Amino acid sequence: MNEIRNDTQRLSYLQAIIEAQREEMRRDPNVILMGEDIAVYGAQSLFEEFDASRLRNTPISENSFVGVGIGAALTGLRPIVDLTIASFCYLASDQLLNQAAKLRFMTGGQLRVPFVMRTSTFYNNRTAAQHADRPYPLFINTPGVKVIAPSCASDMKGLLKSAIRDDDPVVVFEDINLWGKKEEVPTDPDFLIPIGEAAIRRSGKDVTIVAFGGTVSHALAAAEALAVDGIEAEVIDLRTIAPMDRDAILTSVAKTGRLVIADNSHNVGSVASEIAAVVVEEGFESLRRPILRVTAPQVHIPYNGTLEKQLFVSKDRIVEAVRMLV
Amino acid sequence: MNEIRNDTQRLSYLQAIIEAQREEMRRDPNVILMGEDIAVYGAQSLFEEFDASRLRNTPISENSFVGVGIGAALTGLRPIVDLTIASFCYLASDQLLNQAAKLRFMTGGQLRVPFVMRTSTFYNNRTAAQHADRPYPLFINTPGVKVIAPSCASDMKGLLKSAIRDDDPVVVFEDINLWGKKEEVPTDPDFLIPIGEAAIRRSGKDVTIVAFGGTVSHALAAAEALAVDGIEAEVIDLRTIAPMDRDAILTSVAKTGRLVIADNSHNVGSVASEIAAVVVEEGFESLRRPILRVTAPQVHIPYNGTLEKQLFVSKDRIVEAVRMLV
Amino acid sequence: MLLDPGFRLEIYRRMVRIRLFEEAIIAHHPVGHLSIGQEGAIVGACMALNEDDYVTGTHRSHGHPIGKGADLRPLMAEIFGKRTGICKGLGGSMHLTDTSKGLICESAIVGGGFPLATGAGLSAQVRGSGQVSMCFFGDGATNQGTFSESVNMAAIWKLPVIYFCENNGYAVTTPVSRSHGQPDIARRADGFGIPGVTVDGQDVEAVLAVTREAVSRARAGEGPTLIEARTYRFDEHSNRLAIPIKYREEEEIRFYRETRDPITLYRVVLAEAGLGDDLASVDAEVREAIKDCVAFAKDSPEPEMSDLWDNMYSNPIHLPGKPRP
Amino acid sequence: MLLDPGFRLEIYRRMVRIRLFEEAIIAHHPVGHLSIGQEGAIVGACMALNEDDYVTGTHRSHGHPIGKGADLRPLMAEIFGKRTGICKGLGGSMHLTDTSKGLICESAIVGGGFPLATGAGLSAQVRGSGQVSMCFFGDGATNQGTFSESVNMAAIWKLPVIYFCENNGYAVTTPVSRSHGQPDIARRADGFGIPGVTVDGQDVEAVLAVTREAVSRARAGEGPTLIEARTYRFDEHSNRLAIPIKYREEEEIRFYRETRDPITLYRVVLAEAGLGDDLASVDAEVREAIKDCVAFAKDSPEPEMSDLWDNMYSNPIHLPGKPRP
Ligand SMILES: Cc1ncc(C[n+]2csc(CCOP(=O)(O)OP(=O)(O)O)c2C)c(N)n1
Ligand SMILES: Cc1ncc(C[n+]2csc(CCOP(=O)(O)OP(=O)(O)O)c2C)c(N)n1
Ligand SMILES: [Mg+2]
Ligand SMILES: [Mg+2]
Repeated sequence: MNEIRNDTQRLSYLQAIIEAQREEMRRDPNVILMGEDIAVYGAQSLFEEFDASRLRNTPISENSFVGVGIGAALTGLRPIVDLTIASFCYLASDQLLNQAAKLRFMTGGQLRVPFVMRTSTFYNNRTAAQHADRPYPLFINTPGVKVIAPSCASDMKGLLKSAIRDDDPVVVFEDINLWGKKEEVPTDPDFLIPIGEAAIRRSGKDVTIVAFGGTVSHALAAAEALAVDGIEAEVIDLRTIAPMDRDAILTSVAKTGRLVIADNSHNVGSVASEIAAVVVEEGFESLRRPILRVTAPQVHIPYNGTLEKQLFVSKDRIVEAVRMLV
Repeated sequence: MNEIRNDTQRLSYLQAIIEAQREEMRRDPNVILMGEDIAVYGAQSLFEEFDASRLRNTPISENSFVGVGIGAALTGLRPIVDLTIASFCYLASDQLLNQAAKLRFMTGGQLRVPFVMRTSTFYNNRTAAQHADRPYPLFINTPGVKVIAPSCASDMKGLLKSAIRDDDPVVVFEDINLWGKKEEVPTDPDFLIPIGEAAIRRSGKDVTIVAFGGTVSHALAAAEALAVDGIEAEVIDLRTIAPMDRDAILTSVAKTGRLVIADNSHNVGSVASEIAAVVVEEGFESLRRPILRVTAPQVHIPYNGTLEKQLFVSKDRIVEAVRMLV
Repeated sequence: MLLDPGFRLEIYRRMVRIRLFEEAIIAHHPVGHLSIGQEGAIVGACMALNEDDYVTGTHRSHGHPIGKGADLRPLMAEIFGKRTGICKGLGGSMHLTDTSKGLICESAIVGGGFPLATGAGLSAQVRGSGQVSMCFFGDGATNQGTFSESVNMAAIWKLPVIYFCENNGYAVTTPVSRSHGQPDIARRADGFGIPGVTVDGQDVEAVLAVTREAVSRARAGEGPTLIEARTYRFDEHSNRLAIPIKYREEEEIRFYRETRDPITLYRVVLAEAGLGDDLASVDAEVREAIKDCVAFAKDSPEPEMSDLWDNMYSNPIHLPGKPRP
Repeated sequence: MLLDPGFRLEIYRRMVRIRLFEEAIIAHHPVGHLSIGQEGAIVGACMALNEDDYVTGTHRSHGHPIGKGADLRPLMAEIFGKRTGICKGLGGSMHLTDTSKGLICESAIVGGGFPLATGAGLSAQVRGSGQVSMCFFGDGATNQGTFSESVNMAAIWKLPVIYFCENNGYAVTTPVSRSHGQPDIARRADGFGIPGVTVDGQDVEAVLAVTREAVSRARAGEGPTLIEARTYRFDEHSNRLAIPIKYREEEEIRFYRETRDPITLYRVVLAEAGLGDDLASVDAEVREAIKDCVAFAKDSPEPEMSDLWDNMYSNPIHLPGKPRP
């Protein structure tokens, strides 16, 4: 979805992850990759190119292998830890939030923490509640961690590469519902997308739709459907969840006066809640209508697939929300 | 602060915790207490009355002893686990969020989880960032857990007793800044405060101030100060963070049209953010001014006490926020 | 150990029920992690328990309830995601938890069952109920911190817990030799001051014998035991996960399937004991039961949206997204 | 082991520096968890390291940087919460992390240092730097899941890590006998296939000797070692926590203070080795250094609000609550 540079290559979202890692591992010998069965989760081609010492299959010890990555980051490496499924984040949250997020601060700036944790949300996959979490909010309340949630292959490549080069801990939320989606992705090894900047995916004057990760394509589809009826939605892809690009949101709402937020988190304490709070605090004067959150309801994710898929953000649910506002 | 029943007794907030536990342990032999060095954290008098088998000093293994409590709750006990300091919650969050919160649902209602986890926020205590978390938001995004944060001794007693009798997992946030505060507390062993209901601590027509736990006394002091200038604030003590008493908040804002939220969480993704989101979504028509969040800024808690105490909610910060709205 | 013929046939029956139940899954609704090859370990352990003893299991969850004697219909309906499922279609393949048989959790969070099983042991001890708690887990799970934490707690408090490792040699693609500082899992017990025993998991009666000993220790107040049953998973890690690499030899798989199948091995034992004639009738009976449970599952209704809300809390709570009544 | 007299005096000097540093804390700014009584274990371990070797420590954080040779002024200023502190007054008593001496973390989250130390070992191995990583922790911390998880990972990968337990017998009020399935912490090593050794932590040269052996193994690529040093904390768990119960006997405390003080014991050794005359001058020198660092700390300015924001991220980010420039 980004402007196409000189050369591009058709990659899926998952391939973009692998290519970003490959390029950064080529560029910097201190970049390593760790995780459980990493070959299964896409990295098998990296084993052909790089020394096994930089590709670590870990035992099933989430809190510790995330912490091992952090310790390595404190001492000269730039580790990427693949936590596979986002429901396992709670297990690793102590090392992430009590150590990685705090160590630079607590040492008065003596340390830096160039650490990347990848994790993917496995919803809509009939794996039930212990595998289907979308715990985006888990890492935004504690300061010190950057959190990205790319919505397409080229963004994934550019943002993940920025994350690997960043000197702060970055959590990368992948969305398995996007893994197979292909698009043209720049091949420039220095193609980077800055962390902290949202993208306007579609301009419009009637309503702002903020989305990220897996909800962006639904927001764009909703905008197309609404356009048929003459409603012009502006679609903002947040790209980075923390630190959030509040200016992009506030500027858009200043124009449209209406806001719908599409977030697959559970409703309460969601990223959508934070966005709504920012806008009613700082953009109240421009608000003409309530802010609506399109989220997963406050109920667990069932195994039954028919029910499961009704819980997440869809084009129709966004359209319905917008129609309540205009 | 509650209406005084027949008999009362002067208790500190910490004593109210102990008495609530004592009464419930007397009432039901299945209530047990577990935690690290529990005698140090107030429970020593319980050792005189109850069998050691119901008072378990645990090894330092947060995720597991919380999980042991949950397993015991699934099989006939009603355990209270004291997690002492809230900064350790991340370590135990997997068992809480992936097991306790989900097991009733995932077994189609076969199981119930009468489990209480107590934890206290240790801010303003010069123990630095790894001991000073106020992770209220950690447990609100995942459904299935109830979360309470009492603001005074009698509420603590009544709510903690309700939590112990509840068949769902309940997280109890204590505030060490309140531990020493005394008041008259009902002695009736069936004195209960229902989980999920906020309390209006002061009526007013000009602005609503929502607070909970350690911020309530600051909100009340702010209201007194504002009253001198003729500004009448309505102060709502949330008492329960999840499920939130949204009706109480919306009703008050419908009257006042103005809202300030006092929450010692870090700003981003705070409980205050959730409240603001609910009100701009469901109470927009009554809102006359922006919703302001008075929270801890998005920075870690320093060891230096002079700086630390400026980061939290205070009477002055609430007064200042209200003055921006009226 | 002299076992009653009826008891032996029940052992055999439960193993065959697991095997055919999972073959039916492959045929009719291919989801999940299969226990085929591991039936000896599972049933040997379960047959040492009373009906009201507790069990926690894993993502590989079909064997434990069947081993513990659960009805097949609600289990198969759960696989199909139906409302008549043991978990009303909300839990699914990794979570066949039948509480009527003492199961309290099949954790898809690897290592998640250790504390819960330990807590069930604590509960039995505090209540003086005489129950024991059986904790099933894989070789990979022993690297989770909750293993050491929980075993240690059970050791201090002498809780009636049996930690039963189904060591099938691999965690997804990772062999024990590359994930464990040393490969004898039972040897970890000594660090926590409890007995650790290794047993051939393909020999169901050997498993039964060591488990019975652990159960008696537990009931006698002598505390937990760690049992490592060496077994093998005949199929892939999961029906649903494509494994792009070769991590075990065809030769190895063939060896286990052909020479170390716990059911085949037990058939020989029972035939030698003169029970050969009974085997065919057990097989036929189980085949019928499987047909029946598949038909039941297919014919059952799906759960409804309201079921989600109804199974959230012990009291009615109005939460965001819940349809107003 | 034949140690150079200068080296022996440096061992002695560092122990005395820890002791007097903490006595000054008691006198001038009573916060935190003291290492008094444990100096032999700490200094014996640190003296086996090179300056660029890594160290992680605990809430009981004063001894490790001093043992590793850190300057006292920034340490004492940190205790006082001053801007000249090693962590600019942001970390404080539980977090005296001096990275110039290889320290990367003093974790107030018990058990938090295990993965970090292990990661430092991984880093040294991947970069081929020849460094080792020294992980200090208490007896109580060994019950945290991160202990087993991390030791196991170091064992698999043969990482150059030394897991060094300062076993002072108690975690706050909980004795090892009531928190460990069996009390020999070193015995846990075997479960992970690494050597575990126990040493008298009050005998600084004995500690040095076993640590040197572990360090050579680590540098030679032979992997981690677990060392359990038996020691004792002379003071309360923390200056700031009121302990309402009696959990250890006066008799026991007196025994250790009077007969097992690592500094007193080492003075005897050095005196016997003919170094008696040097001890007094070391003492005097350290006393001066302590006076100096206390004065420095007292005279130093407090940090400012902008320091908080400046130490959050590697790049300037405008976050909620940050004063707009
Ligand atoms: C906490 C956690 N981490 C990782 C996974 C992904 N996962 C599912 S099964 C499995 C392997 C488990 O191995 P083992 O314990 O040996 O059990 P087996 O599958 O061999 O029966 C892994 C890594 C998970 N479900 N939970
Ligand atoms: C994760 C965690 N749990 C609990 C605590 C509270 N706590 C601080 S020190 C301590 C005891 C630690 O004992 P040990 O590891 O033996 O170290 P020692 O204090 O004896 O040096 C405890 C329980 C903590 N800081 N972190
Ligand atoms: Mg396995
Ligand atoms: Mg100790």
